[in-house]
Amino acid sequence: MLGEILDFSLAAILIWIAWRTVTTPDLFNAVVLFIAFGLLMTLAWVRLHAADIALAETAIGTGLTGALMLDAVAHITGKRGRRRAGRNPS
Amino acid sequence: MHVTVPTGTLGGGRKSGTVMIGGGLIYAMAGVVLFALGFYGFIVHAHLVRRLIAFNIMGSGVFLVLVGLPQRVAGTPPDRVSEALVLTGIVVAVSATAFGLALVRRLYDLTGETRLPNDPRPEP
Amino acid sequence: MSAVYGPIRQIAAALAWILGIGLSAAIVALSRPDFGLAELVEAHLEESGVRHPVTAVLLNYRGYDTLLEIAVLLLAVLGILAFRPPGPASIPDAAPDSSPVLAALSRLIVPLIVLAAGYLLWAGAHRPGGAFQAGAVLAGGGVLLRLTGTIPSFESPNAWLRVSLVVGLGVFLAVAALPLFEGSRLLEYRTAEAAMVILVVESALTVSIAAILATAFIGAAPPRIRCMSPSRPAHSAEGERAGQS
Amino acid sequence: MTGISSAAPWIPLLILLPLMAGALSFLFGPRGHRSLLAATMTGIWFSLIRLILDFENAGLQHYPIGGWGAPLGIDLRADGLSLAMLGMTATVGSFISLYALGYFAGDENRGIRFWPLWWLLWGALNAVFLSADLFNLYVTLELLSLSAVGLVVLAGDRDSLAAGLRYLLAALAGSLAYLMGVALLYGAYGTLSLERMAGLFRPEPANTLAASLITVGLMLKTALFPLHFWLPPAHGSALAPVSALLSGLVIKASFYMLLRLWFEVFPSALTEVFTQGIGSLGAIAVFAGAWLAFHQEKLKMLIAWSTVTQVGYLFLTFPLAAASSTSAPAALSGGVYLAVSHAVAKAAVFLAAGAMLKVTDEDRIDRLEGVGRHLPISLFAFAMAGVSLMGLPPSGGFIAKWLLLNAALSSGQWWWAAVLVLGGLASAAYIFRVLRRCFLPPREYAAFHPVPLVMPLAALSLAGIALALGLAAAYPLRLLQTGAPLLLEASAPSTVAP
Repeated sequence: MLGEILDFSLAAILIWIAWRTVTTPDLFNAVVLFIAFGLLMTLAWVRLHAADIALAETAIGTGLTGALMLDAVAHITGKRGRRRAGRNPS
Repeated sequence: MHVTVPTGTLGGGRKSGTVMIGGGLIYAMAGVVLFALGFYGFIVHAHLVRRLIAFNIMGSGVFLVLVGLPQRVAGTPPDRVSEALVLTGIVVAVSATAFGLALVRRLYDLTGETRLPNDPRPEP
Repeated sequence: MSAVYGPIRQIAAALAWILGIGLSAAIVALSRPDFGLAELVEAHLEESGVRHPVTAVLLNYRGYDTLLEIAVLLLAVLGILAFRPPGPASIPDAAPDSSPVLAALSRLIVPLIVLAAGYLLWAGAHRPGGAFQAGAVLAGGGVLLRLTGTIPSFESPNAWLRVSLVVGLGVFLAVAALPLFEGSRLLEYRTAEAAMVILVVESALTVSIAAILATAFIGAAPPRIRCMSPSRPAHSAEGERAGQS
Repeated sequence: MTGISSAAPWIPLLILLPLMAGALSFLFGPRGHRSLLAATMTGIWFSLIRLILDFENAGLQHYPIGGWGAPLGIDLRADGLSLAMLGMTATVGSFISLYALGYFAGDENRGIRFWPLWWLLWGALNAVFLSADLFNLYVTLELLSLSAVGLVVLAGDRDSLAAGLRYLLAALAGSLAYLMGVALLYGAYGTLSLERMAGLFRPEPANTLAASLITVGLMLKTALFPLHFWLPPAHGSALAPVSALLSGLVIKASFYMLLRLWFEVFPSALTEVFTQGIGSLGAIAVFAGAWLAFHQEKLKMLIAWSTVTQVGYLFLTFPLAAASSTSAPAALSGGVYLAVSHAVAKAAVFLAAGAMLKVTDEDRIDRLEGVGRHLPISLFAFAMAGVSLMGLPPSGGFIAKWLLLNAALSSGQWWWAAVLVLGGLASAAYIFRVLRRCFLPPREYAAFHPVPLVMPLAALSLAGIALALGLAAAYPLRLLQTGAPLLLEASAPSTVAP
């Protein structure tokens, strides 16, 4: 029973974070939320008895993809992007 | 361990008492919702990084369905094949994401744009 | 979400709702298989050469998928290299980050990372772990070393890097093809040798995966570590970049 | 399950050789890439011919990788359809490789990046055509898409980067739709093997939804209207040999999968609404594509839009093959034959255009004057391949359309016959628009650069093959029909369709 409650709340939080990730107007926020989403996915994999995927998700899915995205965002919001950032809230 | 139920019955728990909705079904459902959400983000966003994020959310949704569905009956042993498939899928997704992000950076260096040319969607 | 163009947003939302509801209904209504692969996976575990079923699927039963998958990973790097501007041979190498904290940290952490990767690789034979996780962890170490300037940036991959990028695909292809010369089938390992073969393949894969993931990170562009080390003047790297493009 | 379980190495070699060549060409760069090309091409052709000979003796070939066999392992399989597609890939691929030797002769920087991508692409194509596993097909499709995108961005300018990104996003979305369908089917039947799935599949609503997702994903990758938006920029802005590969071969892989899946695994779910609907999309693509092709200013964009048109024809196979058991064999042979002859003809056209553009340095159609005088071989190749694209005799395109026309008339669907005939006229319009320009005398100030002779010759050879496919159609068509379960089971949908 406890397990099911955990599963339901985890699923709900995953969906909520994904929704925030998709709809937030701010690019940087979206990346951070996406990384949080990946960490929660790790929990979901553990609940699904898939320890291998949990490991891979942490290392590759969240760690590397997140790092790549942060790096890309840092790149494209620098330089000319900085002016743009000043012009509107993103 | 393995229980067969007539096709098309939902959960079936009330019927025979031997089959329960497993945690797998919850996650498969969540996977479907994530897929739809990611799809929405993929369409509405013009910013290429946002679209790649949406693609990754869609992908996570598919992976949850892939692993969740075979475990939807409680007590089914985890399906190692689907687990291996998802591992393959994660690696494919990260390859595509890395390639896509590198392309976005280069496009930005050349044009100063982070969206595709002739995109009808205004910049958010 | 007010920023998003109205009609597109509404159409997308409608499609997403249809997709979500349709798929949810499908998941509930889907028939259940009277047959699962789980029993088969267990039944042949003895012959597979490893005790961990996921590794058995990845490197033996469905090893062919993994063979193609490492080619997909390599493609990410080939694709990134494909559009790199030819440019002069010497991109001014972004100065190594002099942050002493980061340097000390990396001296401490990198050996641990290598150790962790080695453990994950070895563990893959009988419990969760394996080449992909190990490679990813190792790549994380590579990225860290790049950030501290220990690994130089590159214009085009030198021979060593090229070898480590393709060694995974190359070794896997060779191992896959070897049985063909003996009249056996592609990827058909003899049971006695399977454990050894899988370990060799996994080690080569780990090296390549680490190299590929780190190259994808480093090779995408000259590194920008500005956001992580605010002490460094932010504009020098920008200037190089702008001058280049 | 019919056919034999083969232990001969020809099937795996067709996949291993190009992958190995890809790894080696990346490792060694420009050194020895000619000998690598010669060795790999010889190996591929040798394996393919041996495989065809085996097939003629023994019929359908199964190859259980690792000796496990489906459903635990992955099976490869070669039937008439696979062999036709493999032959198409080898033929077009060989001539494009020779052409690329000339094309990249003065541009080593791009050349050393081209070869590994192209070898992996070739390996991916062969892997698609030989795979008999739903998830393995996903991996091969990703291999194909990523190498194709890598080749598009090889040009390196902003147009090709944007086109490559657009292509990448479309391809990724298509792959995920496909994978979601596969995930549902795996959840329902617990197997990934095409043949086991074929025996188990029932057209229940949930399964039909899975099949639809797979179909939409593959339609996106094949660029069927209205999911064609990514194709013209990608094919139009890539380098000439790359455009030829993309238009000729890459989109055929997902079309092949659609044929394979619908007529072998999901035939019970074929409904008249679906087949007529997908045929209508094809018809729209035929006319809208031709209209847009006619109004392009750039030569390569014109050819790229012509590909949208030709993809439209391919999808007429569905309503024609599903209508009745008598029309099915002709329709399927016609559809596959059209895919093959379009691959050859379109590659020839792109290669010829590439030579013309290299000679004139101009991508605009109204600057092509004088090409007839300075580049007669390329222009001749362009015209010959154009005959096949228009579907005039004697050409592979004519035979294919003739078969489709027969299927349309024998199943009483005159409207598809009308699309076939009128579409041919529309194609003629844009092809003649280019030819007319080329025959005009050159402008005085126009400069013409020489190109390596291998380039026009490769284009001419492919154009010759496009015509030869019309003169010697008997053998490939027989190959297509021997031992092909695809065609034998094609009569099934007619009993199910309302």
